[in-house]
Formats: sequence, structure tokens, C-alpha cells
Amino acid sequence: MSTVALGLYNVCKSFGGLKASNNINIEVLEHEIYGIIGPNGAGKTTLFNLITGVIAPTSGTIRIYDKDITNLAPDKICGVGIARTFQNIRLFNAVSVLENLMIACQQTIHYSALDGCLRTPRFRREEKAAQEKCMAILEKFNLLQYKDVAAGKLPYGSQRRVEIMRAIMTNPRVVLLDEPAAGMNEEETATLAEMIRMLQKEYNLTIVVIDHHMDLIMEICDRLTVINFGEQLMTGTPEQAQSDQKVIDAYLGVDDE
Amino acid sequence: MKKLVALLLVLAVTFSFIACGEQTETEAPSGGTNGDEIVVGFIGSMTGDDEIYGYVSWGAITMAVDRINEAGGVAGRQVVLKQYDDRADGVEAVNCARKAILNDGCVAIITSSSSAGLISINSVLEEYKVPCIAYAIGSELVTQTEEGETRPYMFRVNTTASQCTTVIGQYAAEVMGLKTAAIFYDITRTDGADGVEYFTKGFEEKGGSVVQVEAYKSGDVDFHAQLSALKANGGFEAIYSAAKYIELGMVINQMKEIGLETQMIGDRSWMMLDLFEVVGDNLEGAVFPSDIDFNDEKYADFNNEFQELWDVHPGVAVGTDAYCIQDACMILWNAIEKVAEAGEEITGENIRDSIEANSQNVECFTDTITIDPQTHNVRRSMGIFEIQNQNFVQIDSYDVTFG
Amino acid sequence: MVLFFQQIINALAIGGIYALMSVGYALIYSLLRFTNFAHSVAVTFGSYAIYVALTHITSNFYLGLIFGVLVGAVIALIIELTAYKPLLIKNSARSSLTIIGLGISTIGTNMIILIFSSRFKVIPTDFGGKSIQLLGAYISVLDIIIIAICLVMLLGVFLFINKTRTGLAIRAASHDLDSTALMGVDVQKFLSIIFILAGAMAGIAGVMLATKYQAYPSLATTMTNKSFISSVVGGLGSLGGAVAGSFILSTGEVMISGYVSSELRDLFSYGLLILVLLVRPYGLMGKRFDDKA
Amino acid sequence: MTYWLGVLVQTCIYMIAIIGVSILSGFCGLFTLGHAGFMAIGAYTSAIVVNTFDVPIFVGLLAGMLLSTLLGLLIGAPTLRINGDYFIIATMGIGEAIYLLSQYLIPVTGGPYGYMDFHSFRGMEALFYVVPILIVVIVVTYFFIKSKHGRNIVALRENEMAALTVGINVYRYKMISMGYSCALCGLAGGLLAHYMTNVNPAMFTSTKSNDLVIAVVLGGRGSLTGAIIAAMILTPLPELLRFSSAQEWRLIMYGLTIVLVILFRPTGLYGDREFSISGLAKWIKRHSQRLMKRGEN
Repeated sequence: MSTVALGLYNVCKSFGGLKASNNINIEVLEHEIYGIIGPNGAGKTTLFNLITGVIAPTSGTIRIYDKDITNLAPDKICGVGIARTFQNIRLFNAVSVLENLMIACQQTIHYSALDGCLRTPRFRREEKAAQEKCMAILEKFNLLQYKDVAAGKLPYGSQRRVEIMRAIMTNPRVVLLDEPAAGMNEEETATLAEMIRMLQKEYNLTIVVIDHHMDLIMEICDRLTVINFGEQLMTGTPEQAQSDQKVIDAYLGVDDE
Repeated sequence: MKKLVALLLVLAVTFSFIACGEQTETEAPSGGTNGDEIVVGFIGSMTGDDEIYGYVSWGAITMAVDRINEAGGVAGRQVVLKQYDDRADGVEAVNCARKAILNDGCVAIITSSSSAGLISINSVLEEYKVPCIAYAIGSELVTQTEEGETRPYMFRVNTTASQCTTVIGQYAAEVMGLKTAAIFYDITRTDGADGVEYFTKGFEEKGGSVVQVEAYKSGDVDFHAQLSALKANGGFEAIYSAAKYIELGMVINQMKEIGLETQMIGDRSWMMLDLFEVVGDNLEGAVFPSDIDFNDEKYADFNNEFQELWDVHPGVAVGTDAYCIQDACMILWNAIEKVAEAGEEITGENIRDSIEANSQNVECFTDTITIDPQTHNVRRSMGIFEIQNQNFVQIDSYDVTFG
Repeated sequence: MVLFFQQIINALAIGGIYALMSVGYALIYSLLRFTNFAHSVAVTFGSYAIYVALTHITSNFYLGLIFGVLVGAVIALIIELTAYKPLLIKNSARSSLTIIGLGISTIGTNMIILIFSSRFKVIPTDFGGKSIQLLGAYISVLDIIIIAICLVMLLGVFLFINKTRTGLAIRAASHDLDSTALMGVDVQKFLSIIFILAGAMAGIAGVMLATKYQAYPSLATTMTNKSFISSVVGGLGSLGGAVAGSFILSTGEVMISGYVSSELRDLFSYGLLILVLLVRPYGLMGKRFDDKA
Repeated sequence: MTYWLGVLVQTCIYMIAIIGVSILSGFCGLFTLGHAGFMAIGAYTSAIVVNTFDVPIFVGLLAGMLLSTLLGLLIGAPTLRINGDYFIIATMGIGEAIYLLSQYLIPVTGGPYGYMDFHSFRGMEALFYVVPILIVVIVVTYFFIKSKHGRNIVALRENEMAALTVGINVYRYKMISMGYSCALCGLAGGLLAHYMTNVNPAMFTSTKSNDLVIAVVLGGRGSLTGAIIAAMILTPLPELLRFSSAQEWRLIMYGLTIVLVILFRPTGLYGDREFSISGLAKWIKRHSQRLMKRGEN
């Protein structure tokens, strides 16, 4: 039984009366690609916000490997190895693509403000190492030619990929992808699936994906959870989900007899 | 690294441009006259909130220079007048002083900008040995440093706050027989703080006692709160206030609004023509000191000429600046004449020595003035005025010694 | 006891003028989320409009007041069309709007100095100093008029915003400008309406300031800063907050300078500002604009 | 020390303050309308320290910088948590409060008289202090911006939420930029005090605070070169206009420049690019090609 990378144990979140998440229990195993699907407004992004500390859960605990991170501040979450992307892309638009990635490395670069101001050898060494790492990943995803272009000016698809790469640059153990395939056609979704699988292998990550692109989820996810109106309908393999009656009702809607 | 070098390159290029711009003007000898002209600099606030001060003073000094030039100039030389706008700001006053002395070769400066400006330009005056005559400014620190040494290149033609305000303090206690008084002052102006210090000194010397002090900030418009507090606590027979030009009208009217009736004692800035436009007859019976009385008939033709030239009466809003600047000019002409008579070259240094040495009983525009060589302050007569049916009536006069 | 009552009257009068300005400013902030520093220009032009009206055009104060309101509204509209609209269309950063406001206020004040010279101007009215006695406190006739007009104006604005259809559209826009536009609401028209309304109120404030005190170029700048503080204390963007903030600030100022010491009065207003922001970072009735993922 | 060199010294002094404010308002995106207050703190501290303890000027400058930074952080700690528009008004309040305190505490600051007669620069001494200090400030600030900490500050300006998720302690970096800007403003204030030979509250009014932030916006938010060039243009501007006859139009022109630049060049003179020789070379190449093309047809 491999270890649990990310665990949500009876997590609840209610905004006033509305129960955005009601008693969610998810255990994502290490190196797994785990999917969370559900209709719009089911509470998927709320889950991500709970995990990344943007909002605090009303009750329940969240753990990564053995560490309890329930009420950890968002900027500390990155320290414990969780990185994320956003539903609506949030890049540092005015700054070049390379700088976007360099910013993401800030956690792994170790020098003080003084080193920075005096450009000590330690500063040069750390900066060079980070730069090489960023150039390497840019080359791997052949975005090197966009290196000095302002992130905001990139085409939509490339911006998505830069955001994913930025997440990788923080040396995470778990990566949360929030609707990575939003607005992509068939062919782009396929390359995206390929990229996610390759990243998972290359950096042996645990990946959690939210989307309602069924073909993307079916293709790359080992296991998934279906959520509807904050309730956890079922958990299991993609095949089980397709045959599960409750999921079909939720998606296709029940014709009330 | 390459980018940084480029950045410094840009800097070097631009600075050399500014620096070399300066080379071209060095040939104007500092402080010397070139041949038959005497260049005099006037620094005032020509723009911004205090624009009216600059406008009236500039009008007055231009008339003074035109008059002396028509009469053959000073020691046979025509006077050239240069204007500099410092917006009543200390930093700009220093630039004006340097430009006047170095770029335009001024041998003397006449100014009454802010007290901050006057103190700041001292370093420039001392560096290039050019004298400056201040008019209509009361702060002690214009001619004295904090340790009490006299500033060598700074002179003054009007009475200082200690001379003038102490006198009205003594007058209130001794002649008017007042026992208690309150003070209402502006914490952001030197004549506010001076007023508290010297009025209390004069008043308490003659047996009076200051029972209450309230303050406001220049730029304030509403004084009901402080005035109501003054009225409620009471216990004073008079209020002394050095409220200046914009605030004065408001303070007096708001006192009337809340029914605060008391003897008012004022400061030289009350001598302004449009005071009654604002206060009407709310100031009847008020008493205040002033070096100059612009209703005096000897100024009649000066007032008319000023009105024609600058379509405003010299005594408007600003009060006595227009007259005081005439005295400053006459002291300067007298000093330059003495330098020429002694056959010396008319330079800033010589003019300074001449002002210090030869300014005894000089027949000036408003009075016979003597400048004390030790303190650079002035000895002249000063009047006490009372407001009677919207007019200034002189009820007493004092000869001010070097207080 | 009389002093306390007198101070309350003083507080109401100043608070009324602060309220007029801060409600106008809060209206604009609620829609566009930026600090309109050019607001003081409308106030200054209002003050000089009443001066020109009463010296050249009419001798009736109320006609002059209407003229002041018109001038204030027109100036605000001109500022909106020439400076703010092009920036809003280009969706440029809020800070540009703030800085262009500073630029316009410099132009406005100095144009007044150029035209009218920096000498103060007295408004020839027959209120001068006349006051009536009530419970021992003196209330000047002008103060009564000011408080009355302020209340009427504030009531009018509240009714307009809460009861009319246009008011509904403006409230919707204050929640989300873009989605309101999507609903087919001509947002540009409503922006102009808001600026006209804010300008009109600024015009009245200008007239009151000039009549109560005197008209001079930088009169409006200090008062407008105080109205910013009242709006922030009350909660940026909320009209009720702006009014509450104005009267809290004016009462505090009057009481401090009356009972404690008048030197500390302005220190108090800035201290109050920072204190409120510490305790309630969005002001008393401010709306939270949190940035959710 | 001639007139133009005086203007040069002033330009350098205000450039240091403008670079400081450009870190906070340009790079970090937090607008401030009260930083003249921190210049005042730097000026008064430096003057008082040099006068009472009779220490050399640069010790006074250091003391001024330190106290200004300390007070900046003290005031910044609570106010940096609140959102932008509240922060602007709060800084306006801070600037005015410092102005009033310097008027009110007559025993300490000399109130409206100002603080004077302390050991100051004589003649060319000002240049030997100001220009080297400016060079150091530019170099250190340039290195700081190009370091990880500079990048983090720009990151939180671009998108605070995204910055949080890559592990940037946003509050800490806002405090760093506030501290950095107050240090430079304190230093500039100290230099101004010793150049002017006296310190007076009227030197640090809200109009001076507005000028600082306007220079940053005109120069280009997030560009060190922009801030430098804006300082080089805006500080001598009043002096250059002094030669023109129409004095009273000076302030109106200043306001008009601000409005026109914001309308037609919102990113400011230099946007967020830095000047570089390669940039210049590319620009020349582009223009020369266009000229040649026009020449051919």
C-alpha cells in the first residue's frame, strides 16, 4: 500500500447557510494522477482553495504525507511542497516568461537581500543554477523562443503551459491543476495530457486535476472523485465512474418521474 | 552588468551637459558691476498662494527703481532690477539667490520671502559676499543666529517681533490698563510663535497676565471650536492675535457669530486696506502696532501712482510691504552713494560694509531709519493705531530702541 | 453645558460640508474604485461661481447657489470626459486615475489664481454675523441654512440612489461595472450622471465654504482632504459611511480643539484615520473587496 | 558652487528620494502620498544628531536613514495590511501628521522657525557627498531589483494571489519595499538639510510628496531608468521655466504635463524597460532600416 500523499478527512466548508463542501474524504496516493470532476459550481475550486489555505475549512483536517496543513497560510503551503495553477490564468503578465519561472524558483534560491545588493559569489551561483533549471524546462517544452516575451502577450495555450511550468519550478511534491484544459480544442487537450503524464514521470509528482473535460480525465487519471453540490458522490477508477448510476444522474440530470 | 554600465553612462552624459552649461556663465564677475549699471535682485513669491505678496512688492520696487533712475540713478549709474520667483519656498529661494548673484551679477538683494527662505539664502550670501535687505518680516532669526551672532550679510528695515510685539504688550497693560488677556495664534507661522513669546513678555512685564492660549493652523477655515472654548472659559479682558490676512477676517466674523465680545489687540499685519471689506465694523476699538500708516497723507500721490500702474491699492491684503520696500531701496541707494563717494568699486562686499557703517539717520520713505551695526536691526518710530469707524487712527507713537 | 451645545452646533455645520464632499467622493469611489483628487477643483469653482454670481449677475443668494451647483456639475463633467473617460475606456491602472486627478487639481487651483489672483474674495451676502440664540448657544443664520441644505441634498441623493431605476443601475454598477454593462445598461451614461451628481454636491459645498468663510484658491484642498478622511473612516464606497464618517470627524475635531487643545486638532483627525484603519481595515461600513482565487 | 551646480545637487538629492518611492510605488505598486514626511524625519534627525553630538555629517545621514526606516516600518506594519486605496489616504495622513508634529514640537524641531546653524556643506562639499552617494544608491538599487527580492516585489505587484502560491511572503516583501523607500527618502532628507543649512517644515509639505509620486508615474512604473530620467527632467523644470517670461503659467504647465503624459503615454516615459546599450543598438538598427527602405522607394 503506497503512502498517502494528500489526504482530506471529513472536510466541511459552509459560506453562511450554503454548504460548499460537505464531509469530503479524499486520499491521493503518491505518484498518482487523481481527478476531481463535477458540474459547474459543484465546489471543486473551493476544495483547491481549502487545500492551499486561501480559505479555511469550517471543520475537518487536511494532511500532506504526515503533516497537518489545515489552517496553514497560502505562502507556507508552497513550503510544504504543494503547487497550484488557477482556473483563470494568473501569470506575472508584465514580466518575461523566463522571469516568471525565476520568480517561482525563489523558494529554492538561498541568498539574503544583502547578497543580492552586493552580487556576492553566492548570489551569482544560485542565480545561475536557477536560470539553468528554468532554461532546461523551457527547452523541454519548446517555449524557449518565448523566453524574453512578456508573459501577458503569449497565446492562450502557451500561457497555460507556462503556468504549469511555473508550478513545477517550486519543486513541489503535489501539483494541483485547476481546469488546465479549459478553452482548449481536442488536439491541444491531447498534447496537454501528454505533457502532464510526462511531467509526472520526469519529476515523480503526485498530480490532482480538476476539470470537466471528461476525455482528459478519463485518459490520464488513475482514480477520481465526483462531486456534486458539495457532496462526494463516488470515488474510484474512471471506468467505475462511467458506470456509476449516481454520477450519470448528476451529469445527465434525472428526469423526474 | 552591461545594462548598469549603460545606465551610469547616461547619467554622466547628462550631468556633464548641465555642468558645462554652467561654464559659459562664469565670465560674469561675481558681485562686480560691469561699467555703468548696478544690478539689484528682487526675490518674491510671484506664483502660488502668496502670489499677491509678490505682485504688490514687485510693483513697489519697480516704482522705486524707476524713480531713482529718472533722478540720474545712484552715484551716476542706472539701477537694473531683476525679478526671481521663489514661490515662498526655501529650496527655490536658494536657487534664486545663486542665479541672481552668479548668472545676473546682482550686487544686492531685496526680499521678504518666507523666513525659511531668508535663513536658507544666508549660506549663498556669505559665500559670494552679497548683502541682502529684508523688509516686512519680524522673525529675530532672520538677522541673528540661534546663538545670537549677527548674520553678516543680512539687514532689515522694519521692527522685529521682539521690538514691535513687546511694545504692544506693554501698551496693553500700562496704557490700556488691562489685567488679563488671552492669545489666539497660528502654530505654523513664525510671527504666531513670536507673538506668544513677546506679547506675553511685554504684557507680564507691566503687570498683566496671559490666562489662556488657543491655536490654529494656517489653512484652517473654521475657528468656532477654539473661540467657543475661549468664550466659555472667559476670564480675560482682551484677546491678542497675530492672525494674518486670510485668517483674520474669518476669526473676527466667527467671534461675532458666537457672540464673543472683547477688546481686540492685533499685530502689524492688521494694517491692510480691505480688512473692513471682510470684518465690516466688527473690529471697532481694536488696537494694534504698525511701523507705517498708509492713510498718512504723505503717501497720497504714491498710492494714486501705484493704483494707476498696477490697478490695485498698495495697502490691499498685504498691508505695508509696498511702503517698507521703499525704505529698503533708499537704505541701499544711500549705502551705494557712500561707497562711490569713498571712490571704491561698487561690489557686494563694499556695499555690505557701507550699509553697516553708513546707515545712520537715513531719510527714508516712511521714517528716518538707523540700522544698528551690531544687530543689523533697525531703530525707527512706530505707531499704535486704533480702529475707529472702519479707519486706522494713530493714538500713540514710540521710538523703538535696539531691543 | 452651553459650551457643549455650542460645540455640537459647530460640529453639525462643518460635518454637513464634509458630508457633501465625501458623499460625492464615495459615489465615484463605489463605482470606479479610485480616489478622485480632482474633486477639490469642482469645490473651488463652486466657491468662485457664487462670488461671480453675487457680484455681477444677481443679488439673490439662492440664485447664486443654483449657479454654483451648475458650475460644479459642469466642471466635474468636463474633468470626467477629458481625463477619466479615456483612461477608463483603455482600462488603465487605477493609479493613473489617481495621479491624473492630482495633475488636474494643480491646473484648477492655479487657473483660479491666474483669473482671480490669490487675494481672498468676500461673498456679499446679508447673513454676515447675524445669529440667533438657542439655549444660550449662538447659531448663525448661515449655519442653519447650511445644515438644512446639506440634509435636503443628502436625503435627495439617498432617495435617488435607493429608490429610482437609475439609482438601481448605479448600485448594480458599484458591485460589478462589467457585468452591469453586459446587462445592456449604458454604463458610460451612468458614469457621467455620477460625476454630475458629485460635481453638483461639490458645487454646493464650495458655495457654503465661500459664503461661510471666504473664497481663496487653496480653500478647497484642505477641506477635500478632510472629506477623504471622513469617507475612509466611514468605509470607502459606502454612502452611509461617508455621512457617518463626516459627522464623526467633525464632532471629534470640534470636541478635541474645544476641550483638549486646539494645537492637537489636526493630529487628532489623522490619528483617528489611522486608528480606524487598524481596527477596521475597510472602515466602519466599508465593503470587503477580497481577491478570491 | 554656482547656480547650475546647485540645481544639479538638488536634482541628485530628489533623485535619491524618487528612486526610493519608485521601489514602493513603481515596483511594489503601493502608492504613497506622504513620503515627504520621511524626508523630514531624515532631515531633522541628521541635523539634530550632527548638532548635538558633533559627529561628522555622514553619521548624521546614517542616523536619519535608520530612524526614517524604523518609523516607516512601524507605520507600515499596520497600514500595509489594508488594500491600496486605504493605504494612499493613510500615507497622506502620515505625511500631514509628521508635518504638524514638526511644527508643534518647537523644543525639538524649532517649529515654524526651523532647525538651523548646524554643521552643513560648505561650497563644493555638497557635490562630493551627493554625487557618490547617488551612484551607490543607483548601483545597489539596480542590483536589488535584479535580485530574487526585487523579482518578488514585482511579482506581488503583478498578481498578489499568484505570488502567494509560489511561496512569497507578500506582507514581508511589502514591508521590505516600504523600509527601502523610507531609507532612501530619509537619506535624501538628510542631504537636503545639510545642503540648505537649515530644516523647515515648509520644505516637506504634501505638494512635495505628490511631486515624488508623480515623478515615479511619469518616469514609468517599475523602471529604475524611468525614475532617474523623470528626476532629471522634473527637478530642474521649475528652474528652466524660470528663464521663460510667463512665470505664472509655470504651475499650470506642470499640471498639464502630468495630465498629457498619463493620457497619451500611460506607461510613463520608460514603461518598465531598463535602458541598455543593446536596446539602444536595436532601436538605431530599426530606425536606420526604415530610413533605408524609405530611401529606396
